[in-house]
Amino acid sequence: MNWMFYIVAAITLIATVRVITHPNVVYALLYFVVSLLSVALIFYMIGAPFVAALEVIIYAGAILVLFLFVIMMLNFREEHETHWLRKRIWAGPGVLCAALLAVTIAFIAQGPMVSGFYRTIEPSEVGNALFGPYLIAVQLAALLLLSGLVGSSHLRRHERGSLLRKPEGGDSQ
Amino acid sequence: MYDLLWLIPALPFVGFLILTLAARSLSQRVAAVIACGTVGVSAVLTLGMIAGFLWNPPADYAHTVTLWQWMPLNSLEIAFNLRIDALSLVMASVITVVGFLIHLYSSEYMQGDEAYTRFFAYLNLFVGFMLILVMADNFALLLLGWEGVGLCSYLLIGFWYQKPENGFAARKAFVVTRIGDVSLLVAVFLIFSELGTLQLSEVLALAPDRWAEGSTTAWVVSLLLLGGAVGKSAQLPLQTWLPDAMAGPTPVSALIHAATMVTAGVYLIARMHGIFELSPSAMTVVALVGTVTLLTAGCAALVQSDIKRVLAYSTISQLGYMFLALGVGAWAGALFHFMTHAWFKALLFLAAGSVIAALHHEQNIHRMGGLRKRLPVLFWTFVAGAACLAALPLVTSGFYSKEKILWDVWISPLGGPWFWSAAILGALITALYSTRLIMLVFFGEAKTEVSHRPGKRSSFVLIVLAVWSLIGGGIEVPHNFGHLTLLSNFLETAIPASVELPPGLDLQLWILLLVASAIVTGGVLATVWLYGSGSPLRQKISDRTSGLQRFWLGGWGFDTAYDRLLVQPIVWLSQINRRDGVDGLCRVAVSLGRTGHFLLSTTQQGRLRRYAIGISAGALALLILMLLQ
Amino acid sequence: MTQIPLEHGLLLASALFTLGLLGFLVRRNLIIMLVCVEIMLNAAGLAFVMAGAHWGQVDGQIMFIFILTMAAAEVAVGLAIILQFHWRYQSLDVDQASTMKG
Amino acid sequence: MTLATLIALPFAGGLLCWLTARYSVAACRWIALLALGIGLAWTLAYWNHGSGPDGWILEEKISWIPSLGIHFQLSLDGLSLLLIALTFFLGLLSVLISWHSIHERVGFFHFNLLWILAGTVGVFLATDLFLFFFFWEMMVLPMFLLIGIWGHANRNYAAVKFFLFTQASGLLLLVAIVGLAFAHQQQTGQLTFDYNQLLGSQLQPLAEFWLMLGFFIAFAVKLPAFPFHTWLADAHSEAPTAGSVILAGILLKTGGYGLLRFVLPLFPDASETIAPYAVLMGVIGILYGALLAFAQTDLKRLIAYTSVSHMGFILLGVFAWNEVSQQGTVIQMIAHGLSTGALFILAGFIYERIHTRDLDQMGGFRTLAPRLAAFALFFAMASLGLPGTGNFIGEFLILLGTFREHMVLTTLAATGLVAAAVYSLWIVQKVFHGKPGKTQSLPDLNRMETLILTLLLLGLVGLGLYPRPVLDVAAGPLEALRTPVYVTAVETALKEDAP
Repeated sequence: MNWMFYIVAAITLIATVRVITHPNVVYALLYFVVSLLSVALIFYMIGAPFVAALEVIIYAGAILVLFLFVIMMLNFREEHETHWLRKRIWAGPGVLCAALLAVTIAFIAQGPMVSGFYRTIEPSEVGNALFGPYLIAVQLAALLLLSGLVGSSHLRRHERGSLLRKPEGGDSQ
Repeated sequence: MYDLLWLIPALPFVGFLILTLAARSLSQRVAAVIACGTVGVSAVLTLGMIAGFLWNPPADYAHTVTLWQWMPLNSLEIAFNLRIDALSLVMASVITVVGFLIHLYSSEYMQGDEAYTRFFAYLNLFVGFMLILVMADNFALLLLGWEGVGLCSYLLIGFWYQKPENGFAARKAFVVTRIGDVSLLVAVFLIFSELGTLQLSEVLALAPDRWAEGSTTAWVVSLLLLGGAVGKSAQLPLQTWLPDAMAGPTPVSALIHAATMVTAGVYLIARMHGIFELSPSAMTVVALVGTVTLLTAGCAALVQSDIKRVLAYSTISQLGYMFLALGVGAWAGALFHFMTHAWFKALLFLAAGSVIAALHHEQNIHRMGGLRKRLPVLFWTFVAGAACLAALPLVTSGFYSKEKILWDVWISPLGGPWFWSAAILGALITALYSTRLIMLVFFGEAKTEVSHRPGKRSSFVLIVLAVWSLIGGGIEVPHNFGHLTLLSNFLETAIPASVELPPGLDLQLWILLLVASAIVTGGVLATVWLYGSGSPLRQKISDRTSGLQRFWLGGWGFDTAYDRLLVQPIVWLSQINRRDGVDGLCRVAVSLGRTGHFLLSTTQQGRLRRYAIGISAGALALLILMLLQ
Repeated sequence: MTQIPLEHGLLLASALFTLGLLGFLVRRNLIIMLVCVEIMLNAAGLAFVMAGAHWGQVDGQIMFIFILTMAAAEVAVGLAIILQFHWRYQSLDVDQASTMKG
Repeated sequence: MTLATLIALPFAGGLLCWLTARYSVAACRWIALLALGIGLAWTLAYWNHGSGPDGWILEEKISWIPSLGIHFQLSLDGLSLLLIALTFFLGLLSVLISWHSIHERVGFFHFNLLWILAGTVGVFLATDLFLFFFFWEMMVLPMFLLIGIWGHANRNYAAVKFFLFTQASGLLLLVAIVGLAFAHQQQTGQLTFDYNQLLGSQLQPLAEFWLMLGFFIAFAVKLPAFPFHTWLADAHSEAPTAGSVILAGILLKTGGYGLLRFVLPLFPDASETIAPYAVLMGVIGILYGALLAFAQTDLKRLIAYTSVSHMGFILLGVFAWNEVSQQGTVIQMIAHGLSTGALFILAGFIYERIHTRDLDQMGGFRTLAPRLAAFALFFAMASLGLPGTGNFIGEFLILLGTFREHMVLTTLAATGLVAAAVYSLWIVQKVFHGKPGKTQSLPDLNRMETLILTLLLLGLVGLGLYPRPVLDVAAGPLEALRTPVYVTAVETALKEDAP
């Protein structure tokens, strides 16, 4: 069933190209979602269901949502929701997603996923490794997240301009 | 009794400490009593030791006291050893006795000076160091005294520190003598590395064993020692500091720069006679230095107009006699002249000090005159001193000591007629300038008012010194006059007797004595006539020789030459290098770094995307490199 | 199902990475640039997982998880910076920010 | 744990100072004084302690990083004892002179001061090379801060220059230390930084030479020897008085100590190769420093260059390699610490009074402040090596010992004494003699200042007239350091063989 892989790969690439070429941020983000989902599918195909799930949940879910939140907070004047919901926005990502869906269905319909060389690596295996030999790394990752948290919450405060110098005169525009 | 010898130098130090620490709470009277008292007791102790040596000498005619271990190392033991023998005692007696008299004189002379206590503190310190110098039993201790007296000389020359020129003279004295000190220091190092000891007695004992007569090492050591002596004793070529040293108070000139410190060089060579005897050529160098010095300094003394400078040059000249004597092996002769010179030169300086004080601090002899009647005590004592200096026959101690030197020079295998003629010429010059001094200061018409007469204490000291100068020569009388050799006999235990006297030379001795006496007397009389009669000849001579006079007035141009050849180049060198050339290298490195920084920082444009391009390009380059391998 | 050759997976990963890089270099919108960084990270993760799968090892996935963690932290900080940036320059044009030049 | 306590005392004292200064400045000063006082007393208590069989008075060893063979290893012998005593003594004086002159960030000041001292004591005690390096670096940073925060006008330049020089040389030292440890490992299969074990390593001549050079340059920079001296003048002249005192009095001595303790015993053959050049460097330093000193118009800078001149003697003494010269070196280190420290203190006192270091604005101070002048005269005399002061003993013994090995160079070095006279008297003349210029009021020394200077004076005179206690304490260690280890090993083997 290699052809499925190649189709998904093609979808990924097309979506990614659109991410970097699309002038509108929101469109780009939508294409990015597609790209992520297709990568997740590839993970699934090569016997890594756990990371596939993570890819969907964290990448396509949490992180993308963050991006959208930011875009909302920035609140571009010309980019209102109506603007966002125009057909043209939907077209590209929609087509890609549809292709993706098709491939997924086809893939799952194949039956038992794992054959040949690829062995499915179960989530429990990953978990055991994570909390076994990689324990220290996990803790470090936790620290990293914590520092990310602290850093972002500190950076966000701009009321008093405490972090950076005040823009001087006409530079700000 | 000899174990108490440490008290001799210790007492002046105690005096110094008291005077320094309690300076504010002591009245001038108490300070003077302390200063004179400590030195006086030292003098009494020294004389007692001499008496002891005469009646009840210690074993080997020397006594050593170890006060404490100074630098005890495994390979070298330096102790704080004081040692007396005949030589040390002779020196010490002059230092303490003359020192005491000068202290006494100063207690009156310095009255009214606000730094009275400080003056006596320095003076006591000087006496202490000088005694250490002559009583030291090893080179380290000798250096302690040697440099210590240099310090005191510095302090006392610059005693009136508010005048910059005094400070200059003081520094000049210290630095010039220090050049000699370095020579001495190197001599000490050489002795140590050759002989492995710094103990004076051991050095003298070992040297003849280790060094053959005429060996190069002995020659080098002797010359280095001579270098030290030359610096301290203001001999050519390091004599330039002494005339300037007259900036100090006059008692200081009397004590340090006439009677005692400047004779340290004589002491050093006499003490190290054993080494010098190993190198006859070095001895000849000593004699040559002495001869040239006595002539040049004598000429310079002829034309000076500052009374103290005349005396200073005459001191240099007389020290030249002592060096000449040392150079021909006339050890006792040198020391005899040292003794008589100490008396009469101290006398001359003190009398000159009184003259200066009497005339509103006027030092120029051309503005003096006619003091004979107004200051009779000064006149007679000064004349006594000058007569000794000129070595007037029979009645003065200077005659006997100089005669002894002349005679020794004549008969010594190292001396000879040439040295003798130079010495006799020097004697003539001495007679000329001594007489000139008397004539200008005490005769003729008065040019300055007398404002101040010497007090009782000053007069007492002057009279004592004058009497002693006149009769003191009796301790050593030429053979044909009765052959009295008290000093030589006394010294014989420490240094070899003077030049052996071949029998049957009485006639020669008589002739030489008569020649010398005639020349000296003739010189004196000629000068008296020249200055007393108002003859036009004097003016003529002075007109004809004005260039020479200027040359001599400047001390034969030594000062100028040194200034041009040594001082100015070094000052120039240090000035152009003030900011440190090596640091310049660092500054070059810094400016290179800074230039690089400016060049590189232009690449930092603040554009994020360009940085990203840079990073990508770098990664690409690395990947291509990996592919190519 | 036959295996997908490792090379093909890696090719895909590298193509993704290059695209991300291209976007990062070309676009001036900060948000897009951040997204491009995410693409690159994702590509790296893909490569890890591919390799892990190829050798049947769990480590590839572990690495992916760490990359994910890092990406999350990075996005959090990056977005905060974008907010700050926007507040300061009233724009998302990265070329506006060029005051840190030497 | 006594030796560790010796280091911990200033460490903890410094921290405590920092903390208490917020509440009471006086308490902070007293704490510093107390810590250093206890340290001094503690050190002196070991003066007559007698040394163990291997030459150390006291040894302590705790495993620190066992996998790399690094130990927390401290040892005390006579040489360290003397220098530690000097450290605490000068540290005490530094606290005293800062009593009235430092008012800004007092706590942090004392913190830095005490940490420098702690680092220095560590340097003098450490016998694990890694630990030595640790302390070596630790004394630099607080010094950097001390100059950079409390210094004079040009302090940043001076501080950075000081830091760069010492760091660069420290890097060389580190490389050399690691290289030595590896070389030792190759030979014996055991990775260790233990000084006593490294002593025995027999290296390839070339390797020995390069490793020696690393150590040598590091110590020469600290000393500072001739081409590396340029940081000194800036650092000294810009540092606050206490900083100058510590720098001149103690920090420079770590260079001399390092040469004696590490370079000669660890690399005996290579040191012998370099000895003539080192002596030459010393001689150039003596003369060049004096030449520079004479041209300065900044009082502190002048004194700083005299240090260059005086420290040249150390190089001479160390590399002449015999008992006399090395004993002289020890005395010279102590005497220089006291005399130059005193001169810097004097310069500080003058600066506090007239707020300038420019010699041209001084003159005639003797009339205004006779006691100050008297002390200055004494210390100037000490600086020119007048007999009766410790400096004379130092210089005399060094030259005496060196003369046998290098006659011409020693003679040249001796002429440095003339130069010393020139610049020392120049200070006295310029500052104290002459007529007082503009009607400046110049209060004479107060009691505290007199006490400080009197202590230094007594120290110098004591050292000059009765140096025996110092010589006795230093004799054993110097003997041991001069004897290459294999000689000792052969001797002990012979002794054991003998019935």
